[in-house]
Amino acid sequence: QGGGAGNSTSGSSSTPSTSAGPSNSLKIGLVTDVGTLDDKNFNQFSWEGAKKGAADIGAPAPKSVVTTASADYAKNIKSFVDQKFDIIVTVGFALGNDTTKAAKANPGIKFIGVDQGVCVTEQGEPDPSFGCKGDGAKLLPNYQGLVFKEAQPGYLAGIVAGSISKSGHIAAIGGTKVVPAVANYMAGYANGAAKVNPNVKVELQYVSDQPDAKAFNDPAGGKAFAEQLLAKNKDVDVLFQVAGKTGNGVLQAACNANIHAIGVDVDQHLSTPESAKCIVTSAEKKLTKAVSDAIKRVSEKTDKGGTVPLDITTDSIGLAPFYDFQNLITPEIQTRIDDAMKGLKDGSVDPCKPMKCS
Amino acid sequence: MEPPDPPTITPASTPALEMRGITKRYPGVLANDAIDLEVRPGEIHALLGENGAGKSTLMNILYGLAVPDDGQILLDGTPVEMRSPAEAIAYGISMVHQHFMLVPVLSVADNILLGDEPVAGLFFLDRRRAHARLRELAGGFGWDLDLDAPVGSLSVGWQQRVEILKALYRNASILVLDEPTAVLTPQETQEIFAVLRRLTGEGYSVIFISHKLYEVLEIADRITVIRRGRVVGQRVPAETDEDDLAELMVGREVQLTVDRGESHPGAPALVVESLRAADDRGHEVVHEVSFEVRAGEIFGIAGVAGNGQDELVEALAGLRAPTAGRVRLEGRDVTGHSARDLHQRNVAYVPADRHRFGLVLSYPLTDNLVLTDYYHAPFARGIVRDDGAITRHAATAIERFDVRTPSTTAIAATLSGGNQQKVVVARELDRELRLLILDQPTRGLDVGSIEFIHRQAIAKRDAGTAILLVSAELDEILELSDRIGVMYRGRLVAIVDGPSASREEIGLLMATGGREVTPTGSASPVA
Amino acid sequence: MTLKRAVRLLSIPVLAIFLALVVGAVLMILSSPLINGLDPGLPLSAYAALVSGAFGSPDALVQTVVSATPLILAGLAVGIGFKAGLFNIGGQGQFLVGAVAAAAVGAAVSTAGGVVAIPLALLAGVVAGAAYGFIPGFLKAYTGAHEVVTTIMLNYVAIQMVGYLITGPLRAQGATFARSPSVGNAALPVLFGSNGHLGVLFAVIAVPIAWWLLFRTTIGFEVRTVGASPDAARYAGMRPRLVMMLTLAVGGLLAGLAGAGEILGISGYMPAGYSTNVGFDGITVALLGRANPIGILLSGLLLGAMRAGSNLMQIQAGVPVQVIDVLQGVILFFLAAELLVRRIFRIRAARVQVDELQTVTRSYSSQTPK
Amino acid sequence: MDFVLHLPVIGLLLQFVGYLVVVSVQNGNLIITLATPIGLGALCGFMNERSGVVNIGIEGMMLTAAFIAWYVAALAGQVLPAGTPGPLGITLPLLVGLAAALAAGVLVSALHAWLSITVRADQIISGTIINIVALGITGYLGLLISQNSPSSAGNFSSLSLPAGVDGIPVLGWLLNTVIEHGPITLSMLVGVVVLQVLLYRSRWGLRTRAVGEHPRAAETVGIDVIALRYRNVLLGGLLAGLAGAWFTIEYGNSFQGGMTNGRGFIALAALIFGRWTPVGAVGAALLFGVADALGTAIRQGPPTGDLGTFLTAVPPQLFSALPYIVTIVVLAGVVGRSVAPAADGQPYERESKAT
Ligand SMILES: Nc1ncnc2c1ncn2[C@@H]1O[C@H](COP(=O)(O)OP(=O)(O)OP(=O)(O)O)[C@@H](O)[C@H]1O
Ligand SMILES: Nc1ncnc2c1ncn2[C@@H]1O[C@H](COP(=O)(O)OP(=O)(O)OP(=O)(O)O)[C@@H](O)[C@H]1O
Ligand SMILES: [Mg+2]
Ligand SMILES: [Mg+2]
Repeated sequence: QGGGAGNSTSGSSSTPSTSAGPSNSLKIGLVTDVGTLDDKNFNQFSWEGAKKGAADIGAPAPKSVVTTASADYAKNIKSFVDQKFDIIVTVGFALGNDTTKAAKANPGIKFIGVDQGVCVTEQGEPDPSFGCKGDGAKLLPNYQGLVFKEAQPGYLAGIVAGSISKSGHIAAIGGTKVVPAVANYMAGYANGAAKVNPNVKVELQYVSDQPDAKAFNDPAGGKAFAEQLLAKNKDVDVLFQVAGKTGNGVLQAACNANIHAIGVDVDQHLSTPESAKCIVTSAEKKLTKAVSDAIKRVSEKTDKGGTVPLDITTDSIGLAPFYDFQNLITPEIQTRIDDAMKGLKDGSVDPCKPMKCS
Repeated sequence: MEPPDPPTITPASTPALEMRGITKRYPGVLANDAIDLEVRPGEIHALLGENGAGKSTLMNILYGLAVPDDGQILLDGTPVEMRSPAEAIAYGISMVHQHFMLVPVLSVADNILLGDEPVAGLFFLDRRRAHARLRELAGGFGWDLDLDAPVGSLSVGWQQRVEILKALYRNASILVLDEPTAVLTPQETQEIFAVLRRLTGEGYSVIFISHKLYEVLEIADRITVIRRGRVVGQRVPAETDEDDLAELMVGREVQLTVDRGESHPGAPALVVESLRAADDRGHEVVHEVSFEVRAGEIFGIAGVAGNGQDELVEALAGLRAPTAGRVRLEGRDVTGHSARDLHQRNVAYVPADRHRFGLVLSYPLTDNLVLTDYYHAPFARGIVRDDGAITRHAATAIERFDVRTPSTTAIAATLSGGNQQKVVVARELDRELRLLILDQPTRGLDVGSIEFIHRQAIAKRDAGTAILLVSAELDEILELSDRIGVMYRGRLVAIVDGPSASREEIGLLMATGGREVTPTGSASPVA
Repeated sequence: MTLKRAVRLLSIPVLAIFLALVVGAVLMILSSPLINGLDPGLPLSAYAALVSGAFGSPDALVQTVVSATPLILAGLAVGIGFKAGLFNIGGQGQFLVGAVAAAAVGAAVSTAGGVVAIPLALLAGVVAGAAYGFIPGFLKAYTGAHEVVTTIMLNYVAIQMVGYLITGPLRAQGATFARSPSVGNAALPVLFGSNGHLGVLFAVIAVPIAWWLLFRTTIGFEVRTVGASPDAARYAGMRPRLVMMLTLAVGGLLAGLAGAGEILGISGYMPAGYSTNVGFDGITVALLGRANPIGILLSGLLLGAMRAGSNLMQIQAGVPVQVIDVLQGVILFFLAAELLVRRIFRIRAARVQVDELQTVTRSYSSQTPK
Repeated sequence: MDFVLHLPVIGLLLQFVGYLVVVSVQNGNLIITLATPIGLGALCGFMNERSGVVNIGIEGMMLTAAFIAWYVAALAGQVLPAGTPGPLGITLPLLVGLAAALAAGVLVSALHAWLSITVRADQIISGTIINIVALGITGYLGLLISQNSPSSAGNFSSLSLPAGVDGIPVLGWLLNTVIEHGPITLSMLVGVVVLQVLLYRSRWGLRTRAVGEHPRAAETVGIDVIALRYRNVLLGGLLAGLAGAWFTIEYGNSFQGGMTNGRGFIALAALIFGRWTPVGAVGAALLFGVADALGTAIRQGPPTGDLGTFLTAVPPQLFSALPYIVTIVVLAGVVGRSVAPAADGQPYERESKAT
């Protein structure tokens, strides 16, 4: 189920159509995690990325297989293998295990795993002990595991939240703790806020205990969860959501309560116009760019196997524009943000301190 | 068959009801075959016929519950179409059905109002007005009913009265009663008769259905006899008698009572000592019942349906755990033993409801004939069925008990009731028996089948089997039993000698338990 | 049964499938503008892809069989229930419980030799499934609580239970994402193709056994009798309560086996939020198979083929996978609306002999059987 | 039993009850809001089952209506002038969407009625079909449509009381809890009372109860059983339609596949728990709402003291599973048996069978 959250159809989805037919014969396939291609979530934006990548390298339009039950991961990857596809994108850490196996079994095929840290034994098998002894780059040169440092955008969101909060009491609602991406966003957020306001109060709450529909596909539930949180903490005045479609309900709750909201993963000012009027900014994780870049690397033969860390240094994460809230961001707040970004770039700032990431 | 006799009474004015050439087919049976019926204003017209003759079907057609394949209905000379009970009611026809048509959880009042509710304003029930009217109506017969009591809590007799009130409430002009007395004691029957006579006085026309010849002779102005769906004769009580009617019904000379011969009772085979049992709701309905049945005798238990007989029988057949008391079979204590265990001890049980218990209607006869023996040799080796043996067994059983069926693999549901019952009897009686429990063994059977089954029972008796016969048919009890116990409100209120017993004596015991008349459960005097 | 009778029995299901495909085609054509421009040919290309994705290559065939395996087992779980007049909607829950038990035990014995590990893990799965199936059986037998409602509820309870176990006690140490540890040696060996695992044999074996038990043994006779008439069964000295409980337990056992098979034969561990379609597909399989083991084998393979082929359908025709659900539902619709099908084709096909399917809802308001 | 052993338990129990009350009072309004789709779904089930038609397809009916409400409203929003929202945020597109949702509910119910009453197919299978097809089709179309998605036409808003009211001690809370809702929630609150009264005081109610208990008897007094069942099932469809619309044009404002998330089945549970009466069913829905709120409250900040330590020790999944467990318990009669109408699930054949 979904790591990040609500996102934009408009944003990156426009794919320049290559009028002069495919100039590149690479066949690209994408396997989603349980969910749908329109989840306004990481499935959808990886898919946009695949389409963009294909267009950029002049390959035919990519194909997709939607996973309806987590029992089917291996089967779905296999159907692309059987169809002799050249590049297979698998979305979500949940597919990591099966992607690793497939990569090992099919050295001739390039695999791109979104949110998948490559963790293998010396034999290049999925590591049951998670010691990750093996060197992915060597053992599985055909497998790029794209891993975002969600803590970084989370941290920037925290800076903003901490700065604009009048009450010094802010909150974040995540889908579930057991999804690392979510937990990292949340930790970064808390740390960022603490940086600008040492005695800020941060409510970090998770809707569910497992990556189920309640966590990522239940806007009604998310809205209710947020409303109850706000009823209990009346002075909370900034709310960050990291809960997919459940989170869209969270944004609604924020709007109804006339407090500031912060979106996640992509510019939600565009992806969820219903709530745009209260979204100050969004903690972005540029899935589309990341996937299309990975595809480009393959076609340019510059791809290397193993975990590909994606962070601010590669401009893979960041903050969305402030739109109508620009005036809210005083020069001094802006400098805080810039400093934080600089610090994150040169490594002088660790978004996973004091609160640990997973 | 002989042509219908011409009516012996010269027709009065135009008949209140006329049914012409009514024909109705059901899968495998011609239920009504060009039936003509004429009912005059103010008369009680009896319909007589064996089970399955087509009486209910004819009335269902009149009441719009069944659609005739052919024929015509005239009310006061004008042809009408009965497409639904609603229309029949609109035409002033009311019907008391063979089986209760009451909603147990609803109150007496609501049951009577249902379908013709007085409403105040747009849709709210006007209960006050309704109750007033009902009290008046019931009071007219001297019945004081608790209008708010759920019907389910009333005794059968009182439920039957509610049915009648329901019919009268719709101030109809034609009243149909389909076997209203089947569940009543002779005393209750007399009371109903009084009501009917009064109604005809008030200009009602009544159609009265019964199997009981003497009842019909007593109450009817005219009698129409139906056999196998055809009208086979019409009589006036004054000019006929039971033998004549019986012959008309069955189409041949019938021996209304098989001669039972001498019985030679031996040692007690079944001994029941102060047995108690509860119904499904946990209320004790069998209190301290004690009796014994000797080998080679038939012990009959008479009683109005619903006085604990079912629970008693189930307790004896191993289908219900007694709450107290003992049951001994040839000295051995078998209290609370399972049905399977009793079966193995040569106890056989012919249940009252063959469709619910005795047979699996969707099974072929082969499986039905081993329903209680499927688990042992020769029909099964270990857990493996021997279909060969099962088929062979079916063939012989069908032969010996002359079950009329197209084949051994015919589905039980397609057999006629009598033949269905023969299947059950064949299965249960076709072996050595210590004890045979017969529960309503001939309910819903024609005289021919009854004769056959009674002979089988007597044969078993003579072979030294102890037989417990439970029946609501007083005549059957009187006909077969060496000794008769009467059940009333869960108690065995009396045990009398069979041959010398009188139906009045037994009837009174059934109605009152031999004690003072009690408010519910039995008659209150007719005004 | 005679060939003639077989044909008459099959006609309705086959026609239902045919009609469903027609409806599916209409849906595709109507919605094709939303995919890539109005395209009357879409259904053809979609179904062609579906077929070749299911049978096009040896690998595809293996995939079909592998996908069919849990469906056949779950179908039997439901079908056997039907025979006893019980509607087991709890396949999903029993599947999950079986899966988590197999995952747990499998992980515990992952280092032991396969000969030991595999049987132990499987055993855990079937026992857990059977136990979970026994609950509604017990409730029905002793309280009259209708199994349809209780099994639906138990499905949701199972989801929560599994969630608790995987994110709690069973969570693999060191894993960044909540999942159970790998089952190691308890994984089922692959017998043929790239993923034709041992579990496939379970289904293949279960079918004849179920058939034999149902139609050739006294046990089956008792089950069918209880289904056809609990009262008659009781009168005949059978124990309907026991039969009901056992039937549902066996159903749970089969569903549990299916779950264990998926974990041990395919994923090798259980992730948090592990989900499955098997529960409800099993109902379709059982109904389509007329609650007869042979029929269930066939319909299981059919649905397996649909699931297996659906990928190629998405890849080549771009038709969303949900079409498969629609097809299933419509097949069921035409089965239920037999009347309609008969009218459309003016045929007199054999009704289901003992009309199990009818007995199911009839017992909805029923009291405790004795 | 040992009295001493009991004391702490009782203390804990009292604390728990206290906590429960506090949570319920704090979130009264929210609890009613969340009970709406479940309550309306249960009322739909009530209309069906009281007249003898089992309906496990509520989930599918709600999902369909939710989809239709969203899509039609959104389309309407593109062609119709939204205008300035009236009271309760009512706009023309939203009304169109609502009407469409009601129609959809009735349509799906018509299918159920036809299958279970006319065809006399197994009613549970009919419900299963509805659930499967609804999930498939809405998912399928939802996906294709959202490619070129008309995002949303917004949603109804809650009735807002004059500023001062909330201040009034008890009354303020009461009004806020019961009155400050969107039109759909309000209609449920009204609907449940109306249905309860009608069931026991009206001709319709009497006839419905009779038909659900003993249809043959009802027919013999001239009631058209088939027609009454059809009417009630279709009316039930309206309620399912309302429930669906709640998701996409009242509480939420967009659609996703499977967004009803099993609330249709909880509705079934509520119906049973509520013993097949309107007030009972909605009461049960509210109770489930309380369980939900409790789970969330504990998650967001458990009470201090040993109650807190106790509650945090309980696996949170237990609270999510509570409604289902409670239903099983009630159905099993462990705390007062709940028995369905006698004829519930029995297909009715018009011509009398003689036996
Ligand atoms: N409920 C029913 N449904 C279908 N067919 C029935 C039904 N009841 C009776 N029949 C058919 O009607 C025929 C007569 O049944 P019924 O039991 O009334 O016969 P009968 O006149 O009582 O004969 P018998 O004297 O053998 O009892 C049977 O052949 C049976 O197939
Ligand atoms: N719905 C039905 N379907 C099939 N056969 C039927 C049906 N109703 C009645 N029959 C058959 O039609 C014949 C006439 O039945 P009917 O009930 O009219 O007999 P009856 O004279 O009322 O018998 P009884 O004295 O037992 O009431 C019987 O063979 C019966 O089995
Ligand atoms: Mg009759
Ligand atoms: Mg008969």
